[in-house]
Amino acid sequence: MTPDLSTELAGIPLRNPVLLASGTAGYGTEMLPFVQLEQLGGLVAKSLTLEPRTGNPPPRIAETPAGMLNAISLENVGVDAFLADKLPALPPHATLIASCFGTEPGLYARVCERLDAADGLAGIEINASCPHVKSGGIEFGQDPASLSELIRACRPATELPLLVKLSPNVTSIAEMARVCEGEGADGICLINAVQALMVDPETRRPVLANGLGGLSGPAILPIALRMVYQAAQAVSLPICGIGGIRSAADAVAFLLCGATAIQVGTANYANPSAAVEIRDGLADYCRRHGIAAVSELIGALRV
Amino acid sequence: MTPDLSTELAGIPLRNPVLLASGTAGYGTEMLPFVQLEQLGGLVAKSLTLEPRTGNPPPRIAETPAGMLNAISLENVGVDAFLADKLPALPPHATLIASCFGTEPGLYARVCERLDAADGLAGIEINASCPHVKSGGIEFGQDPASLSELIRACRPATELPLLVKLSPNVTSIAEMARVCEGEGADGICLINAVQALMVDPETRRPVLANGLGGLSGPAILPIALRMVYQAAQAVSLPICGIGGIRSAADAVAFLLCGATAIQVGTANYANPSAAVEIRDGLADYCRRHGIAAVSELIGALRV
Amino acid sequence: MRPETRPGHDAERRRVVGRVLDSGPFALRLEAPGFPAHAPGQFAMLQLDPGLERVDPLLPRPMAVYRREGDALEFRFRPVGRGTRIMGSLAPGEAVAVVGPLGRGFRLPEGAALLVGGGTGIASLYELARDSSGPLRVALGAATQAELLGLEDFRALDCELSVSTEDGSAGRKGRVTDGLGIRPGESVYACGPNGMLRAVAALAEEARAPCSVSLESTMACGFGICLGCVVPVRDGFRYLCTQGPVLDAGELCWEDLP
Amino acid sequence: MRPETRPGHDAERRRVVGRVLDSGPFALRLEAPGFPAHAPGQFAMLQLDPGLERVDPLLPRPMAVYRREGDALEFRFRPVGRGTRIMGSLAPGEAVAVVGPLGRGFRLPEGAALLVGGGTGIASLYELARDSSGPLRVALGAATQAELLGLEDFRALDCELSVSTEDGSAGRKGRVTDGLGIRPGESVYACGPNGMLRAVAALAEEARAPCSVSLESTMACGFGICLGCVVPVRDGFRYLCTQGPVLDAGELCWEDLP
Ligand SMILES: Cc1cc2nc3c(=O)[nH]c(=O)nc-3n(C[C@H](O)[C@H](O)[C@H](O)COP(=O)(O)OP(=O)(O)OC[C@H]3O[C@@H](n4cnc5c(N)ncnc54)[C@H](O)[C@@H]3O)c2cc1C
Ligand SMILES: Cc1cc2nc3c(=O)[nH]c(=O)nc-3n(C[C@H](O)[C@H](O)[C@H](O)COP(=O)(O)OP(=O)(O)OC[C@H]3O[C@@H](n4cnc5c(N)ncnc54)[C@H](O)[C@@H]3O)c2cc1C
Ligand SMILES: Cc1cc2nc3c(=O)[nH]c(=O)nc-3n(C[C@H](O)[C@H](O)[C@H](O)COP(=O)(O)O)c2cc1C
Ligand SMILES: Cc1cc2nc3c(=O)[nH]c(=O)nc-3n(C[C@H](O)[C@H](O)[C@H](O)COP(=O)(O)O)c2cc1C
Ligand code: FES
Ligand code: FES
Repeated sequence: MTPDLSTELAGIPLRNPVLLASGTAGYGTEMLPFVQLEQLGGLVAKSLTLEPRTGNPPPRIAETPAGMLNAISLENVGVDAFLADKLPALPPHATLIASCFGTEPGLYARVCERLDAADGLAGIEINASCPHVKSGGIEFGQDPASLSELIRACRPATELPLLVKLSPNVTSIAEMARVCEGEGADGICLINAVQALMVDPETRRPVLANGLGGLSGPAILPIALRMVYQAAQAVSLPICGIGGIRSAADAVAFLLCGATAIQVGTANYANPSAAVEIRDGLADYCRRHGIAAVSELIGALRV
Repeated sequence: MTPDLSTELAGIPLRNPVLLASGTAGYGTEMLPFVQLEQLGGLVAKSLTLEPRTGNPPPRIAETPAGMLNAISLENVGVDAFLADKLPALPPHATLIASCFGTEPGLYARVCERLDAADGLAGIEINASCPHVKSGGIEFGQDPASLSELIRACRPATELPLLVKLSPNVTSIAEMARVCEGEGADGICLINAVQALMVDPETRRPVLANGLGGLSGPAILPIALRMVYQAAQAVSLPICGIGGIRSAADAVAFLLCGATAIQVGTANYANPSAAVEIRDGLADYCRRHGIAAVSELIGALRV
Repeated sequence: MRPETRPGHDAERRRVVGRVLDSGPFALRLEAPGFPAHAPGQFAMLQLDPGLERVDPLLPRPMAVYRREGDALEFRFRPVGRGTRIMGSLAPGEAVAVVGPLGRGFRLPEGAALLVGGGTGIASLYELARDSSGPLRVALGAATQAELLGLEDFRALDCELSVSTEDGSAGRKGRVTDGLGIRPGESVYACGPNGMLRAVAALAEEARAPCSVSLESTMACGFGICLGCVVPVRDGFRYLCTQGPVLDAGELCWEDLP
Repeated sequence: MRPETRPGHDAERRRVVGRVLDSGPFALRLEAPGFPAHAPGQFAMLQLDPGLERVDPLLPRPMAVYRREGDALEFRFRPVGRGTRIMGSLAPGEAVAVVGPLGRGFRLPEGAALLVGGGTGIASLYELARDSSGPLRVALGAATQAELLGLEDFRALDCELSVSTEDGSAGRKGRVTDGLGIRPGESVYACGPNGMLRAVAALAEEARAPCSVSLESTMACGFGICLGCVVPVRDGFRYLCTQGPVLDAGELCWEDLP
């Protein structure tokens, strides 16, 4: 029996539930030696701003117990260069979601417009949750009113499926999920990195030049899983689960908690073939448990 | 040179900055084979309720990447049995802080009253932040108004130094710290465990019988450090740093971020002598860096 | 309340950093001078990374002391997960922290005894068998021959030994409890999977034989500070690390055990 | 923009799970069939736990390929932290994932060359020395004798070799750059701590000699997907993993390097 791995996220049909997370797979081409993108559910490319953007000075990353801290600060080539150079270089049958970012709602909306006009995109993910960019970013994902405003600006800018990527740095993820539902988002993605800090006792300075950074990797998986579960209880929007996923068992846990797809982030660094291995492991899991379609797992947690 | 390790927390003089965290060192006697309590800064005993309390059915704990999940649910012998049986069994020169918990402010206050009347306590920590108790607990630590109300109920109930232990499951730890300062708390302790979930893909059930639990251990250290830093920027209350501390280097990082003392939690399970080793390591660190008094490190982060 | 006279209850406990003598997929021997005397059925918490440098896995693992000879502490196990896999692949000389001895072990039998060990549960019974003075029967079972931990050692004891494996690779084919009869006057001591213990307890109850079982549960600390290790008994919970791992079969809520 | 002709830039890269042949505190040899051909100065990311079972440490470690012989890949290092300590204590047969070859290596010298290696930086230079065809001088320095990685191998090459250690335990006592003169027509190639590279770059600038330096930075991925590995250059940043690790000394902002 070959299990049916297909699923759907916010109207985007996916070959399987395994996507690559924004900022952890470059613009896709970098992954080609390790992953055939057509074999995955899809790719969410690095977040794009209207203009090219340079990030923070080094050090930008540091290892933490079972995780890592980053403050790249959304360095990217800008939406125009992306559409001109990066998008055409991707395999035609890969499912591609663009991620957009801005320091104010109007800037987000303009990125959405340009992406909307392009060919070859399956959807747009709004990054409302960068934990270490000082202006914008974190405020949108942490404050219900700003989040509303942001979605309201972006929604009319595109007819593509609109996904909102949420911040974990909130008291109630359910509340933020409800805002997305109320404003007409097509789906939500969670979680982005958790705001965090590491200090070097020898230099007595923060390890990252930026000071604060975002914590990602297996360390945060139990937090992400809880938030996906809580969001799934709160809204009927489709959810893409993200946070520390490194194995098919992890992916299954997210599906059971209500995610209709998942994204692999930091694990790509630890093993650039992780996403394909997770996809294969999902098929094995289904076979082993006599599950005909992976979609049967969605929300099937026994409580 | 023997560095001076002494410090002070909310008016409580401490031999050194290393305390044992509530719920991770029992009532103290269990630790005696591994730790001489008089050699530590102090002990925060397991949270006490007015009546004895039984916790959740098993499984109550699970391992996570570089951390653990628990949902003990504040099982304890009750404040009276604590005062009658547990307190007298402790070495007379140990510095002891009691932790109190209740499902409503009035119940907290009554625990505080009984503790206040006892001899041998250096202070009271209010546990406003148990991440997996369904009534009470989490609401106090997550909602500024409830937190106000809670402190307002407890403050008049005792003349002992009153510490408030905060939840990390909030959008703004600075805001919660300010509430504590405004309501006359003598200090704050952070963080308690992060609300989280683990799922067993084989059984398709949550790993813990309770479903949700609290994530602790090295995995959460970078989150805790960030919150201590943010709280220290927001208020001038003394701060006791907690979260994933397992080494002297970790303890130094918390002091640099503004903590005047720290608590060792999950590391006690991994190594019951961890706290003494951390104390010794702090002395070594000071020696190595030519620091005469550990208090010089408090808030000395170079940013 | 449990009687306060259970061996090991008041025993001194300590954290000792031992050195690996040898290690393999089913056994670990440590040189652990200073580890206090223990009673049969007591256990230790093994921290495979005493300096907490690599904190995944973070928690120490509970292991019955299989045998002690001089300063050499021996543990027997099956590689089931990360901890036991690491345990079985340590190089001689590597450091392992041992906290113990922990828990309440077995009371030595006063008369005839039947010991029933299933799978890794066998490890908890060897010293009880060795130190028993009355007439002794031992029934050991496992999935397959390789998992009959310490069979040679039991063979060398003066006891009536029966062996079974589920795949028939050694001894009788079947389960250790198949056809197991309790003789009049025998006390029963068992350690193994909950299903096996349940079956043994039922047999003992039927035969009105006293029955002590050694259980397992997830443990973070092993000595009473985490309150994580509860098992359901008639009047609530027992902390398995301080009130067990050996409990009277009669007091357990078998239906609530996994 | 960097010239697109740098060796290794377009090289095939791959993830290969190799097996440990031998490992010790300063060297690791892997049997890694299928690892694509590489150029001197390229590196690999080593994941010591290919199944990601123990995720502390989580990230792979960047290591220069010291030498390749058939399917055997050799790395040289000093145990400085968790990763390199584990690397030096792997048992033969253990699995290690290798992603590579990565980065842009050295352009082979066209005329006379001076190679300057300090500490673990020596590891990046051996194949460059071996494969150079013009007149070759090599200056190696380290804190102490044991850290003069691969000294025997350099000795076997046809080159003018000078050696120094800071403690005088081998060669001249002092730093590798002490009294180092650049001869007319020499191109300079250096790898080592930033302080050493800075000194070499200053000498090269003074002598107007072309100078390529191989740098280090913290890396999560090694192939361009994390954007973590930037180093400051005159007009912004370079990604060390894809645009380096070998860069022209002249384009670096030395004052912004740690
Ligand atoms: C008092 C006591 C004495 C024990 N003595 C022995 C012994 O002598 N020999 C032996 O082989 N085993 C013994 N065990 C069981 C042993 O502790 C577990 O097998 C071990 O902790 C699993 O660790 P792991 O990292 O290999 O597995 P993990 O990766 O942690 O998990 C693998 C599987 O084992 C289960 N498991 C994990 N931890 C425990 C645990 N503490 N108890 C039961 N199941 C668990 C998990 O649910 C999972 O299914 C004992 C347990 C207790 C409580
Ligand atoms: C392209 C490249 C090639 C390299 N080749 C070699 C080599 O051939 N031989 C060799 O010994 N080393 C080499 N290194 C350095 C090596 O990667 C680090 O020493 C190693 O990652 C440290 O890992 P650790 O776990 O032992 O130390 P950690 O515990 O991670 O850290 C120990 C110390 O090393 C520092 N450190 C950690 N990671 C790095 C890093 N990626 N780069 C620089 N410093 C770091 C930390 O700040 C800390 O001071 C190379 C680095 C790069 C970028
Ligand atoms: C180095 C790095 C860069 C990232 N950049 C982005 C980004 O540009 N846009 C975004 O939405 N998320 C970004 N993220 C967040 C990830 O997409 C993901 O949400 C987060 O890391 C949690 O998942 P993980 O634990 O699997 O990595 C980045 C994460 C890392 C580690
Ligand atoms: C098993 C367990 C039980 C706990 N019980 C309590 C408690 O009773 N009261 C309390 O305030 N905190 C309790 N905590 C939280 C710890 O005191 C501490 O705040 C948290 O674990 C983070 O620190 P750590 O990462 O060092 O463990 C408990 C934590 C654990 C792991
Ligand atoms: S294992 Fe911690 S209390 Fe029993
Ligand atoms: S190391 Fe990831 S981009 Fe260079």
